[in-house]
Amino acid sequence: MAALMNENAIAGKPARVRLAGSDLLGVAIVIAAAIAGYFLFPNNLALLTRIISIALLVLSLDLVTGYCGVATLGHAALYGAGAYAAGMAAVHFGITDPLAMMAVGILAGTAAGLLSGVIVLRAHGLPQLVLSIAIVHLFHEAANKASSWTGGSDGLASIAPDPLLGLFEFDLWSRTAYVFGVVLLLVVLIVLRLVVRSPFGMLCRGIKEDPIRIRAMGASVHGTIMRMYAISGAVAGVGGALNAISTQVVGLDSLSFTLSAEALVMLVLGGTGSLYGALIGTVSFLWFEDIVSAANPFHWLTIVGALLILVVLFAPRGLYGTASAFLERRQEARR
Amino acid sequence: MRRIIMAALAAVSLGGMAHADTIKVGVIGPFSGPFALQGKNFKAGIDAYMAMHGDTVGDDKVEIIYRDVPAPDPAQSKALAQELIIKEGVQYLTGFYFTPDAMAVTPLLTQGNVPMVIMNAATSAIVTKSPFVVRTSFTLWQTSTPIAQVARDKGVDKVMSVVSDYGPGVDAENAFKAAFTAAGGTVVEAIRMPLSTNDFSPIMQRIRDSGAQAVFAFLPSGPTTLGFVKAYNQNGLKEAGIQFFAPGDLTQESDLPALGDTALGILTTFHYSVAHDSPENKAFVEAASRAIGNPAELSFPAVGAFDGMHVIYKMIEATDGEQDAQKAVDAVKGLAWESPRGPVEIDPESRHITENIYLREVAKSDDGTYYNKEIQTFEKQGDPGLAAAN
Amino acid sequence: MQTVLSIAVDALAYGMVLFVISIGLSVTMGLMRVVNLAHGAFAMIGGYIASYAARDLGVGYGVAVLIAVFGTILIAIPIERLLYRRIYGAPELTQVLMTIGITFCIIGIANFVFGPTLKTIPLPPELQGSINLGFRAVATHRLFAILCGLVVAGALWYLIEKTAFGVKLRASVDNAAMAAALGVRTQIVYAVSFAIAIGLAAFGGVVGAELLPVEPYYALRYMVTFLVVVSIGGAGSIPGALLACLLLGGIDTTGRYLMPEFGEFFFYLAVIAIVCVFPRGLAGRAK
Amino acid sequence: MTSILEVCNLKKAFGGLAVTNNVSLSLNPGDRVALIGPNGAGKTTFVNLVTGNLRPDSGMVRLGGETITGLNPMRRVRKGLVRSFQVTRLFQDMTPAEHVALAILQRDGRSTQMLGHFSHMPDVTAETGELLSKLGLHDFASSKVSRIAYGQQRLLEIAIALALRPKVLLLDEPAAGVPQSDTGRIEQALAELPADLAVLMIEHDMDLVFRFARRVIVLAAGEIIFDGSPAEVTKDARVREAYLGSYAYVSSVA
Repeated sequence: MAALMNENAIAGKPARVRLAGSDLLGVAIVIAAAIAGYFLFPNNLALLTRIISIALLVLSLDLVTGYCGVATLGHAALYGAGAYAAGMAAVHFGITDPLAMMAVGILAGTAAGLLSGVIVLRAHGLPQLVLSIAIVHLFHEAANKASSWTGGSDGLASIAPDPLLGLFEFDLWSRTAYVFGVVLLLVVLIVLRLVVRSPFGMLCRGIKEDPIRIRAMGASVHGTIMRMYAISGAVAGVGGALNAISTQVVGLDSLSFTLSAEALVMLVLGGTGSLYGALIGTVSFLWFEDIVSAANPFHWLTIVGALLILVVLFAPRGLYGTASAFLERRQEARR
Repeated sequence: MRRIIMAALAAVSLGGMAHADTIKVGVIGPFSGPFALQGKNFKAGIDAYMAMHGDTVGDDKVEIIYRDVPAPDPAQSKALAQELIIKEGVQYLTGFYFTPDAMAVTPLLTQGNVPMVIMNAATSAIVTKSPFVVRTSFTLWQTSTPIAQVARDKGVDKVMSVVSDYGPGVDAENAFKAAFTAAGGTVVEAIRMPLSTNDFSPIMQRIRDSGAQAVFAFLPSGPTTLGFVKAYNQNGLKEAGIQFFAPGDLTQESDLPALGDTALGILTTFHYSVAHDSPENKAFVEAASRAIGNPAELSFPAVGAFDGMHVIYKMIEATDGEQDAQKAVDAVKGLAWESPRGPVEIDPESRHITENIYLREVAKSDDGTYYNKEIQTFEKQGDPGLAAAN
Repeated sequence: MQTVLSIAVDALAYGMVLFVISIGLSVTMGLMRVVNLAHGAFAMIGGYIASYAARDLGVGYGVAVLIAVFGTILIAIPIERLLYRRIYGAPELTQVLMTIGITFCIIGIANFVFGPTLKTIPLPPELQGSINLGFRAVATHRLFAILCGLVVAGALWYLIEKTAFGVKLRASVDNAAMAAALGVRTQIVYAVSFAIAIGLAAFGGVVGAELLPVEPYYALRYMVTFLVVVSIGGAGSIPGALLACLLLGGIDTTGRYLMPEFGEFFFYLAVIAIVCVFPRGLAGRAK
Repeated sequence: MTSILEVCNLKKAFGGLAVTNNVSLSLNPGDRVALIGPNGAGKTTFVNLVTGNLRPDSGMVRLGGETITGLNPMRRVRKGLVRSFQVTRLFQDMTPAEHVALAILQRDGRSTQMLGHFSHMPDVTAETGELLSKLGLHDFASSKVSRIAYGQQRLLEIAIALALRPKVLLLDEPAAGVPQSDTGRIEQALAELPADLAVLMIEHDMDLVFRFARRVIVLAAGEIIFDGSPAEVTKDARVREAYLGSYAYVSSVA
């Protein structure tokens, strides 16, 4: 991908073509990676599905943190809302069609996003972080208290989704769940690419850099971020619902501060403010974690810590951010 | 689709037969993170069993594969279980410290043709989720019920119950309440504290104000327990003669050195004390201490793991190394043996372990270490929790 | 009335323990502008060293505290030189990533070296037991912690507001380039402030160990609490941190006493309310 | 001609210190007014009061006959009261074309559109290109702002303001910080501002003031002490009194 982008730049094609080209390329690479994943790791599809689910959460976080500059350590509230809503729809209301569960998850995620947004936007910087932490703890505690609905700390079990489209069962190998997840991820990715490149996306990036300038253009900072929070909630809801459908259990961990913090770590690891950065961060973190924790289940945390430190030292803008900045510099040098 | 699955399943089971010489056992537990100590105990129990009974059953070599789920995370647990079944080809799944992690895996068992031996997760309902679940640990109902009788015997009429607000805590509260009320006592107040509570002084003040003669408490082992027991002493409840009853998680052996004198005299009921006096236990403690490195870290999950391995070895024996979950589980229904904790039996109905529950008191030994001294035995206790749920 | 007094005593004690542990973080975050999520890890190292010194070397409590504070600073110096120096002035999220990485490493190492069990720091006989206040008993150690908190608050205030070092520090914080131009060796000022913050973390870890026991996961378990305290107070403000600790201690204690079942709701709703009313913290410096 | 911007008896005090004291002025379409005054005269506060970033203690602001005193800055911008900043406030990672397009889209109420890219909207690209060409920024339209010269960034500030099609434009030291060699281009841009636009410029550079303004208002200690033609300003005794010393060259210019 990088090489191709290079060529385009050297050929001096207009920016428009280059952008659209890299978009198609990005989607193509994700598809290729998904297919490769299916055939290279046919026995790890559950893990890959989980990675997709978390990737959706990280993408969702990127929308508010990377594109709008909102600092949050409570984003799992949106993800968990989607997961619990989809799970409860199945367990308590008999909505077991996966697509219907997905819709419920998206709605709940959006609602949770709006609620979080209203509260989180009341402050900036560190106090904003604290607000987000408070929100995720309140969500967590509410789910713990409402144990007759949520199963409390034992988890919401016995979620039994119907076959997808009435044809494909969710099997032991997670093939259906994986393909379902890949399709969802692609749809979300394409929609988000459109959104972040749209005038609205530009407005958001502007807000991240300088809200005062945006206000001086006559645009509403608050209103814009709230919209982004709603979209972010929907995306997190997709991830949460996918988690509920593929795992068939929803635990309190999906609403936890820990998951929120991990998502932030993955995002920063990949690079904020780009969708591919979010994807690369999630995949590399979870993949690395899986390998080292299987190699040494007892002391892997140290190695993950070392990885994070190395990334800050040698790729301070995240894996994707640093790589693309490096390529940009090389392009300039060649000009 | 279904046909593909059946074909694939057949392939898997054929594969199982063809390579019966190595039998893989997948262990899922918290081996890092805040509960690493419990995972370490799993490993110690497993290592001890294999050190004492060899790593072969008949001609088959047993291989253990560990996977880490640091904190309750059902999605992670399920993904790992799937990977263990499909990729690693394990014939048995075991471990499971947390209930949700076990719950997430139960739907896989039938399809994967894999029995699950739970070494700890203590919510009653898990065994009902799949016919292939066997449990060698305990339930909170099992360990918290007898203490109610103990309290009554000590002449306590009014108790205040204080538990951490999560599944096991709620189970403990319900079990105690049911048994204590049935024995003619009154639970004057029942408090469920958030798990994140650090400062217990206000709770202690509340216990005092409630006019209860005793407190029944359940908290997860570790820092919260230490804080709670210290607060009990420092706020003068002990001096005021308010008695302290709890299930044995509270005086887990690995916490005793930290608890020190403050824990002296606390009465707990539990299925296992490291100080249990029997030749089986002596041999176990010796082997497990060697396995864990620091004997002070040894506590109850190790015995759950040790007996879990016993059950798995019996299953392997019964199936002759072939992958047959039904046959394996059937073989251990009603299995009785002398565990380090005392005589035990797998209840053929519930597939949960029937065991003795002991009343213990924290005591100081001659060499200055603390231990749970067994002072009374409640024999052959089943799990009242299943009945209560129905 | 007795209940109110009793809650007040508990709140004061809890709040002051929080203060002693968190104030170091307020220094790093407010004065050095580093989101140091590894603060708890340094407090934990202090706790481990004190525990080792007191139990295995058999030294007295006071000596153990000193060894812990200076030992932790000694351990932190290479970490500051190699790692923290790279993130002064970096974006906050980068700092978060680095300090979480450091925390993970320290947790892993602590688990490996000391094992996963709880470690206690034996108290001297004078601090054991409890003192009867007439209407109730309070652990002597809690009173000691209150005293420590007041001493730390006073000393820090004096250091920052009244000494030449404090002037240099505040100058470096407000405008590093200007301070450097005026001959302040900002590198050294930063290194010394970092050492002070770490020393305070270690001190807090030891003094607070009765309430927050030392174990490998300590570093992450209480991270949120520290963050909340510091930002409610307004990072970098000592009176703010003190006020925040007392306020949060009061809210938490009252909640736990009056409605323990909903303590968590009560606490976090209060946090949201406070932040909404004081979006820069109780005594926050304008950014 | 009716005035487009009217400020009546505006007052603002910080802790007892009156920073803006009973200021009134009005602007007509096509006005070119320079607001000058010694440091600390209260120019910035005045601008903030007009744009709505500060609330006045009393007084009124009217735009096109409509009272806007209670409106927030955002709404004032939408009604045609636009400002530029003394220090450029631009998005470092975006291109000039994106800045101008965003302003155009915002003006048309299309900035929250979630589909499409501005480069696919012919009307937007056409207008963007036109504006950028007018200000001589066309060659840099697709470079990141962080890579273009400061003088060009100042021009971009003006382009953004113009893209919003203001009725009243407040220019806050449009040439501040620009090297001498580049000021010519900025002056040219100012000269070419739409004829019917009312412009209020805050400026220290008296050369620029005299070339640009047809009317000068002098603010000192929060009060207007002079409002008249550029030719008269340096003759005014109060102005000389307020200025001399700190701006000795004022007399030399005169």
